Amino acid sequence: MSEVNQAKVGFAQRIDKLTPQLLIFPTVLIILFLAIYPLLLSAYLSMSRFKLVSGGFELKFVGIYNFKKLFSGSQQYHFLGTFGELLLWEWLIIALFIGSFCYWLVRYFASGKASVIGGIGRLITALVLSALTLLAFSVLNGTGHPGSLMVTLFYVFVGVAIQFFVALGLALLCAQKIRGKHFFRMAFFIPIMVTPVGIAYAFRMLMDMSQGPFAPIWSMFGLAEFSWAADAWMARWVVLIGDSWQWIPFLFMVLLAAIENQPKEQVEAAQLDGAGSWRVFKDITFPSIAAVAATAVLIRLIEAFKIIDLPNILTNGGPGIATESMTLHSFIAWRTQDLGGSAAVGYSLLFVAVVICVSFFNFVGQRTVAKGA
Amino acid sequence: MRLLKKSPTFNLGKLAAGVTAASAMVLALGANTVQAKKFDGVTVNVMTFTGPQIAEPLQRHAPEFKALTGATINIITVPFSDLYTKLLTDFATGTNSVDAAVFAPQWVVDYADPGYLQDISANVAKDKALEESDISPFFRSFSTQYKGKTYLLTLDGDFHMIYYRTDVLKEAGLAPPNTWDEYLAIAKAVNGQDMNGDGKPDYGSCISKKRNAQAYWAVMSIAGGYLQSQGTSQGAFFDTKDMKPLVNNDAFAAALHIYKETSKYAPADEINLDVGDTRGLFTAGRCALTIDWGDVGTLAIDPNSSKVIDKVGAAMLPGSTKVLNRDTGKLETCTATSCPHAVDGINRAPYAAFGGWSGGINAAADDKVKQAAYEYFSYVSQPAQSNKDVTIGATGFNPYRLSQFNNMQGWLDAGMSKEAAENYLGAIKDSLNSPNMLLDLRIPKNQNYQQVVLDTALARYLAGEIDVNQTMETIEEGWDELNEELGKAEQLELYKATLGL
Amino acid sequence: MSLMNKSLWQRLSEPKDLQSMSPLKKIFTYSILFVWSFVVLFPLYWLFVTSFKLPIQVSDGPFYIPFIDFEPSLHAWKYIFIDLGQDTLRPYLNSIIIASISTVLAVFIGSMSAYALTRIEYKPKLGSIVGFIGIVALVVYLTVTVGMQWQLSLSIGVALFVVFVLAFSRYFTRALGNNDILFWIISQRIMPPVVSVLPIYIMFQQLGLLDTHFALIVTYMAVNLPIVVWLMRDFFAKIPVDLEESAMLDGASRMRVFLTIYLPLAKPGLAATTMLVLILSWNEYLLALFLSTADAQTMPLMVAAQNATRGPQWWYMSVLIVVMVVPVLIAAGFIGRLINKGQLAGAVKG
Amino acid sequence: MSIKLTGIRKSYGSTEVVKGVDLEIAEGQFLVLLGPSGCGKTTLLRIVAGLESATQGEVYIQGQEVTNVLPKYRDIAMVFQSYALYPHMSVMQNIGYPLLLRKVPKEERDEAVLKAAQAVHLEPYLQRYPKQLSGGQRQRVALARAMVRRPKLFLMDEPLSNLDAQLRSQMRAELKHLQKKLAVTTVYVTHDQIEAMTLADKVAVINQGVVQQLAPPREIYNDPANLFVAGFVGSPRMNFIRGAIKQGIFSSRSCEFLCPKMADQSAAVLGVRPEDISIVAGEGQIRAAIYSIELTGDETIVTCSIDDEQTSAQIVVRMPADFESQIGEVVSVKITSKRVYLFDAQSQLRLRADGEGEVL
Repeated sequence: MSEVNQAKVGFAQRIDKLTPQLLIFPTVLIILFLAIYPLLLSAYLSMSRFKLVSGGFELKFVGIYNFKKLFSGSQQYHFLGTFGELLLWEWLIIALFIGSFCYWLVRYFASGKASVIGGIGRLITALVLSALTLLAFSVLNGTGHPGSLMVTLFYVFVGVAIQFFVALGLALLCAQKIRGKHFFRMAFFIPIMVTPVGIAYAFRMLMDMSQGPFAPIWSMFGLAEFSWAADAWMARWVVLIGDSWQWIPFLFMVLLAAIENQPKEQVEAAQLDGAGSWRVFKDITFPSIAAVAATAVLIRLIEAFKIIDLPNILTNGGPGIATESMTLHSFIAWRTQDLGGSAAVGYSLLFVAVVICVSFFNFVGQRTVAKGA
Repeated sequence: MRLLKKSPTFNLGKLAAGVTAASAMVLALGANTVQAKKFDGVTVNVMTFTGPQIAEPLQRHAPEFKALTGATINIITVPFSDLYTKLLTDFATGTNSVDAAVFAPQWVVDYADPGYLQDISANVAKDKALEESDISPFFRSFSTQYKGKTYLLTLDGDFHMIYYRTDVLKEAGLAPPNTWDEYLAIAKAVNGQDMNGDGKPDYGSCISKKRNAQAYWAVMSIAGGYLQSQGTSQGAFFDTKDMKPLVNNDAFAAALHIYKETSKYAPADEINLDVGDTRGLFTAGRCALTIDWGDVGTLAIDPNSSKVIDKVGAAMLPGSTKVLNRDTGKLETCTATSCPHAVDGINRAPYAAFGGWSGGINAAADDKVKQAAYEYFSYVSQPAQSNKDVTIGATGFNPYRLSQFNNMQGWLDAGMSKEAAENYLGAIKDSLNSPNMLLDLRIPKNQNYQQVVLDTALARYLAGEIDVNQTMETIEEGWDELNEELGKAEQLELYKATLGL
Repeated sequence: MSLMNKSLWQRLSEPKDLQSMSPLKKIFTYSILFVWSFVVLFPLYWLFVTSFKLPIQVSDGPFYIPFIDFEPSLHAWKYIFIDLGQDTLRPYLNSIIIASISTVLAVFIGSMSAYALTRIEYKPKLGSIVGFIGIVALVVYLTVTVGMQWQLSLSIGVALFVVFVLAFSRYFTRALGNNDILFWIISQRIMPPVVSVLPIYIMFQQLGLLDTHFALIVTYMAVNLPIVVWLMRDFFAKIPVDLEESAMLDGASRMRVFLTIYLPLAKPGLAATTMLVLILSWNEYLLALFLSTADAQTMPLMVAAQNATRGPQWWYMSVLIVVMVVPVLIAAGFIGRLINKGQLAGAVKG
Repeated sequence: MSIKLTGIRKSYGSTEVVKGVDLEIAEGQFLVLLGPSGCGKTTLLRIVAGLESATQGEVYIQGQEVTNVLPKYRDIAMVFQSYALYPHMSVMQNIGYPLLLRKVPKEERDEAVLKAAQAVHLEPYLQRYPKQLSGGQRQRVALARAMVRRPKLFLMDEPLSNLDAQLRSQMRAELKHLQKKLAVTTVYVTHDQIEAMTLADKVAVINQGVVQQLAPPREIYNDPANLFVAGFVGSPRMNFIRGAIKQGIFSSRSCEFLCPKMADQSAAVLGVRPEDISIVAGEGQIRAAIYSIELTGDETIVTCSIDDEQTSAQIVVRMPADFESQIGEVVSVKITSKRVYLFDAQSQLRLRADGEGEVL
């Protein structure tokens, strides 16, 4: 090798040594500037009041005032909800839930594999879940009304569950040998391409009981003079239907790919051994797609917490505050220049979402990953 | 973008820009014979909400204005619900990408106080073509002035009225309502009749009650007659003595009751209708009564969408025979002293809800731009343009000039029958001339008082989450909290100022 | 063993062989698939026909089929494309530019990091991270509060960081791992946009970049990076290490390995990720609402804007939603082809 | 359990993979389907299993037609090439899974699993997961899973192909032993002719979807039916020399061989196995130049170039371990056995002397 070449190699090597940094730095920098920095600034915002002053604006530091308002002040009904009187049996069920969270904790600490961070993580998870259980029972019983926190959780848990099962069912059907596979696959994917704002308006048209396309059907059932928008739960379900319509395609595509990627011979072996479709699904297919499914559900969970366009456009959060999600709550506060209040709601959402997503990731996602493959 | 300047693509862009500029110069030389105009090369960015209403006439007049003065008017539109924040963010952060805007006069307090808006008192005083004296006094003062200075130019006149179906009421042998009880009675009597000949039962009353929309104006329209009886300067939102919210008393309770009662004779999903929906229903002939701004009058004669051409009557908002005694919090029957403005024992307080779209100018813009912006708003507002615009439903502009009320011809040209025009303009005139007109809230953060606290409580009340008393307590508590936060004394001072005290 | 004597139930419920479906299952499958196709396609059909309706036909109750129960009109299309003309095309073009560029950048940069996180072990020192955040805070402080020129404060920050790392990094011992970095990146996606929009707005305002394509491209890129990193990591992890090692023995640098081996092999995953990110940035509303005013306005804003005080202009809105779906459908058609090709399978099985 | 296939054909789209196969396997027999990859042998096996349906033809098990019967009713166990172990189940669960599906009570199941595990020496690994096992262990799990429920028919799809050479020969012996012990009819697919020779009771050599010859291993080796079988079976493979037969003499450029009873043939191929020829000092039938010499330990494999119609044709000779020579040296090769085969170069069929089985 000539000298010139050696110099070149030296330079190339230096570049090569730097490559690991070069590869990851753009991402880290972009996220620092456009995610971490806004996050820190918002943290400050959530502890201040926004005030207009001559020629600009001013942020007055108010400590935890904005949060206090949400949790125990004038916005409590809005954020947490209106509490109802809990009956004895409801207390018992709550106790049962909390007890099971405690049992889960105790078992972890008794397992001998407990670490400090793991322990703290599980403790936070258990505490938040207990608090949410208590909240759920107090605001969902006869005399209570859920606030934006519980409504968001309803959208997240019920919505994601429904979307997952429908998507799984469709993916299983589409994974069979069927005619027109490409058509179904493409068609089923379309809803996710429609802008959420558009979906919300489209559903407003469709759900119109007197001018919408299903109006004749409603009036056939004598429902022409019935309005889903006036009933809290109906309105929430309509929002959920719109959200599901949009997001089932995403889960559908991911699950379909996973099902089609599973080793065929495992299924055949089970079929030879006499397993029917249900056994094949339960024992072979599902375990093999569990890891992918967990990731997809986690992505969906993260997005579901941010639901805003549908309730905003379908009902503007009404009737009352029945369909208002936390993001919408935050957005409405934003719109009236209550930036501090808006950021406080946003931060509370961030906290709940992080605890739930991280718990899911650690306690459900990891398990499937460990078992699978 | 400085970072990008080194890249070759950017140079290409520059080159392209150069070529364009060169060709533009050639064109300009060719057109040398045309005289140079006052505002050549000036561009004014005007923001408003997305049309066709309001934005449409602004866009339509822009080329005319350019031909006249050379100024380019660039209309930027954002959704209505985001306009307030969008403007405020633009002003407050010093972005100043917006040179002028057309917005609700209520917001002027939030914009003018920190000095974002240009004081145009001097311009208005000098402006002959504007014919300011032709503008109805209410729109001249309330819609444009703040603390004695003029910040806005009126482009539109807005307040609440009721509309009724003349044919339906006639058939039922009923007169237009004078009190809210009569309103309810009529709604009840005609509810379920087929009013547009499609064989399906229609509704007695349609009022926009959607949350985060326009519901909170309607409830004040009802409450006005119960709350305010001593003339405009009495105010109906707060007690001018101590800034005590006037929302927890028998008057407000009565208004809430009526407000909810109207839902019985309304579409089932009224709770999810915004004003656009109710207008659609009314012009489709599906409602006998509605509370709305001037728009319905012109929309009803639009042959593209209306099925009720010449079947619509307008009237001043109904009133009440009982009014609030602010000392006791109880309702008392009208007497000569308690209701000096009552007619036939009925106290009415027509509600100047919203107040009409008006144009304001960013104080931080260049002088030349500010001048051009002013002249543009003036141009749009001048009778030559405005008198035609207000008769077109699609513009969203409603009459605000005396000449518009008095000169019937424009309305007849637009397709209204003489009778309807008289009725429509009469209702507007009656409302405007009322000495007991109820002014909209115009103190700092009025958005928070109305759109957040009042609106949310109303929505929960309608949804059955809380009862009348809880509703009133919630509103009172929320308003008190805002008062405390913003300074009770200052708010009271400003409130009194808007009432002319 | 009575193999051939099937009961009627068996005949209906069991397939002839494993390649076909039983009659019952066939009926069940196809009926569900068709029902769902209806569920999926009907709203779009409804939007499509609504775009040809006159206002009065919309308010008069449901009409389903053009020419048969109502006379279609092109008025809405005319309004959107001729009357508005430039005002429609500009946001349309903006959307195309912003969504495509930000998607390409996000996918490329994100894949780079995803590759790095699967194949290179990082041990960022806790101390360096804290130092870095401190310097970022300083830069922001200097720019926003003190009002220093951002180029200047940024270069000060970079210089300080280099000095800091060179001088102190060996004293830090507590290190994080790849999974920590990964989770940190993902967690950024949990943040609701309402929380971050004002700071981002202020930042771009300070840089004088509001209402430019650049601001939206960078923001969308940042918002979508976590998803790219996350998805691509799975795909990269499946590529056998042997391939990388053999390329490196042949003299390829890491960057080259990434560009010529990993990216092409992960094409199906890359396609799927691109699709998802493209859709997310194409449809984004809230950030666009705040970061753009006129020049950089995107299509979702235009759709939302059709809800005027006269009520939603269903016909205009329908036109816009329909034309908004078209480019994504076309992109999906192209990108979708890549998804099904199992190039990886070929590489692994030989 | 006996199996009969009649006229099985299978096409995927327009490509026909199996072109009319008839086969019969007697109860307890070990049948090996031998052929190069892509010859259709795996498809045939899957048709027997019911995993694929034949386009034409019938499958009979125990005399009953099962062509359209689902696999789960056929009582068949199969070992896949990839083993198809369930990654999320332990070895114990994997082996026990077929019994679980048959709702066998737990104690009984565990006992059967243990027994099967013992048979393949897996007892120490019962609690492990497949990914914690070596290739040979996985293969044995698959085997145990197949035999645990005592099926009437074993199907194996190249079960040994993923193992290293030593393990493979060991497993071969075990398989043979197990099959004889359990006396289960077995169909075994492989492309490895040593497996076929050592395991089979009968071998079906398949090429291009057609059974070329169905016979016991010895017969396949000693009496190949055609050029393909002759070439495919045997390692090192049979030497072929192209030439023509004229008046009882096969002659090519480098070789002359007497076959007095054969009819004239303008294009013929002479085939002779490496062990049936030898490099001699004196006169031989074939002239050749030494190309390479490989010592395997107990013998030496010598490859020689011959001057054939095909350029650079080669023949392979098995020589004793002490054979020594130089590359490039020209030698004569002598046919030392009577096992010389002649084939028709066109039809590829074996040429036989009229009325006789032997060539000479």
